[in-house]
Amino acid sequence: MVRLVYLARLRDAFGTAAESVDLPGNVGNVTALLEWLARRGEPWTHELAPGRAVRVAVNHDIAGPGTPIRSGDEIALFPPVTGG
Amino acid sequence: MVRLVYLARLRDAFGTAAESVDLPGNVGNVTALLEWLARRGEPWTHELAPGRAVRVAVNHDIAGPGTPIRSGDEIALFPPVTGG
Amino acid sequence: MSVRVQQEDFDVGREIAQLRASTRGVGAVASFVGVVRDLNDAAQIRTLTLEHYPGMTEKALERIVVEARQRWDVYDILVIHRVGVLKPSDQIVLVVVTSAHRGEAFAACEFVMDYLKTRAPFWKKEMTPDGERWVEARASDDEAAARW
Amino acid sequence: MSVRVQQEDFDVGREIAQLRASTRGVGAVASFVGVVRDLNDAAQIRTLTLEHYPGMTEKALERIVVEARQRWDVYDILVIHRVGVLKPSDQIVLVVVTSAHRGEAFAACEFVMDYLKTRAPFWKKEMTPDGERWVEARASDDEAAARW
Repeated sequence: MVRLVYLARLRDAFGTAAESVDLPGNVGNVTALLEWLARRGEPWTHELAPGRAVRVAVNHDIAGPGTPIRSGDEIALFPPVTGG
Repeated sequence: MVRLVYLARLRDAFGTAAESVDLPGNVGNVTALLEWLARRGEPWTHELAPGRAVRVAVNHDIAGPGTPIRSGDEIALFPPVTGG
Repeated sequence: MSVRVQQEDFDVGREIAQLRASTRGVGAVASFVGVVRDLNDAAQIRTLTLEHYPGMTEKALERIVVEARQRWDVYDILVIHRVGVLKPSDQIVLVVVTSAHRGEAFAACEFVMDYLKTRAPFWKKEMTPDGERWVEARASDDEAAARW
Repeated sequence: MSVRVQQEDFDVGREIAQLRASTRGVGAVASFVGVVRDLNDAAQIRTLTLEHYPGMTEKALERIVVEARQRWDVYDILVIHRVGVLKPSDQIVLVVVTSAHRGEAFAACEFVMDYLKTRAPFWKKEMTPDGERWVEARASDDEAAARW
């Protein structure tokens, strides 16, 4: 079980701010998670398509494609930041 | 007749803030003025010796060695600035 | 060092005075205030809503401040960033840096702003006469951060 | 544009607010405050006396501001420099720059300070436990101004 958090444009697109999901055993890193989510169909497929600017944080740290994901993690998906 | 203004360390050294002087006819620019003043003896000779950092402004504009000096000018002598 | 994410406005003069009072030897105080503009990309802005990611945002700001303190010889750094609904001319962000000399204060202040713009999880949504829109990230901000 | 040379202290928050209020479209406010340090070149400072050259000083500051406005796309620039007898932790100088974007505001603010340090006729005399001494100009200030 992991906690998925969606922020800003992605929260609007997905219609939810957070969800808890059981990941299949082969979803062990950020790339695999994004591919798995994209297979849910729209709006996931569109928003997470290759070339869309999506940032991922695992447990409040910015993550890369290969960052591992483990049960209990909080994984946030969000667009490039625009504060300041 | 020109007005000479001395600021900061030079005012302290010369013991005066300003004076009006008649310049000889051959004192027509900044270099000539500094040489003429240096010939007054101490403390002028020491303070205006070559290599001492003395800045000159003519009528409130920073002047160079060749800047002309004319009757009626206000000529200020001061050390490098240290404000801010 | 202090990092605050808050809905309330801040008093620039008071924040600067407090940061200055926290250390002896301060000779230079550089500060920056970001303000909501009334126009962006030619559209009139009615409100600007700032969202953040509680927990991660504070941590990201603290990291930026720690990195600035490692790079420059500064006494103290304050970052305040507002969230919630703002309107044109409202203050968004404050960065204040105290140091002995001005070069370090300016550099650290600009570095914190450039990194904040690209690394701190905040997002802006604009309300314009044509409706709401999420602000897009700017390439110029990435370039500004990449200088350091 | 405003340049002031005065004995009185200034209120940073109020000055920033007033400069911001003078133009629409402000998105960025960079500011700098120079402060009297309690130590300089290892000597304890009791007082710092700031002297200027009335007439020329204001003109030099105005020129620096005009040059900054030519180089960067800014809305407004304020410079306040104090003269007279100051003590440690007193404010000496304030520079505030407003602009649409932060890069211009930071650059113009630092430029004004670097030029002020090398081109505006002010001189500092320190009172230390060993007596009075005129502060010597720093080569690092010439180098800072030469960058622009």
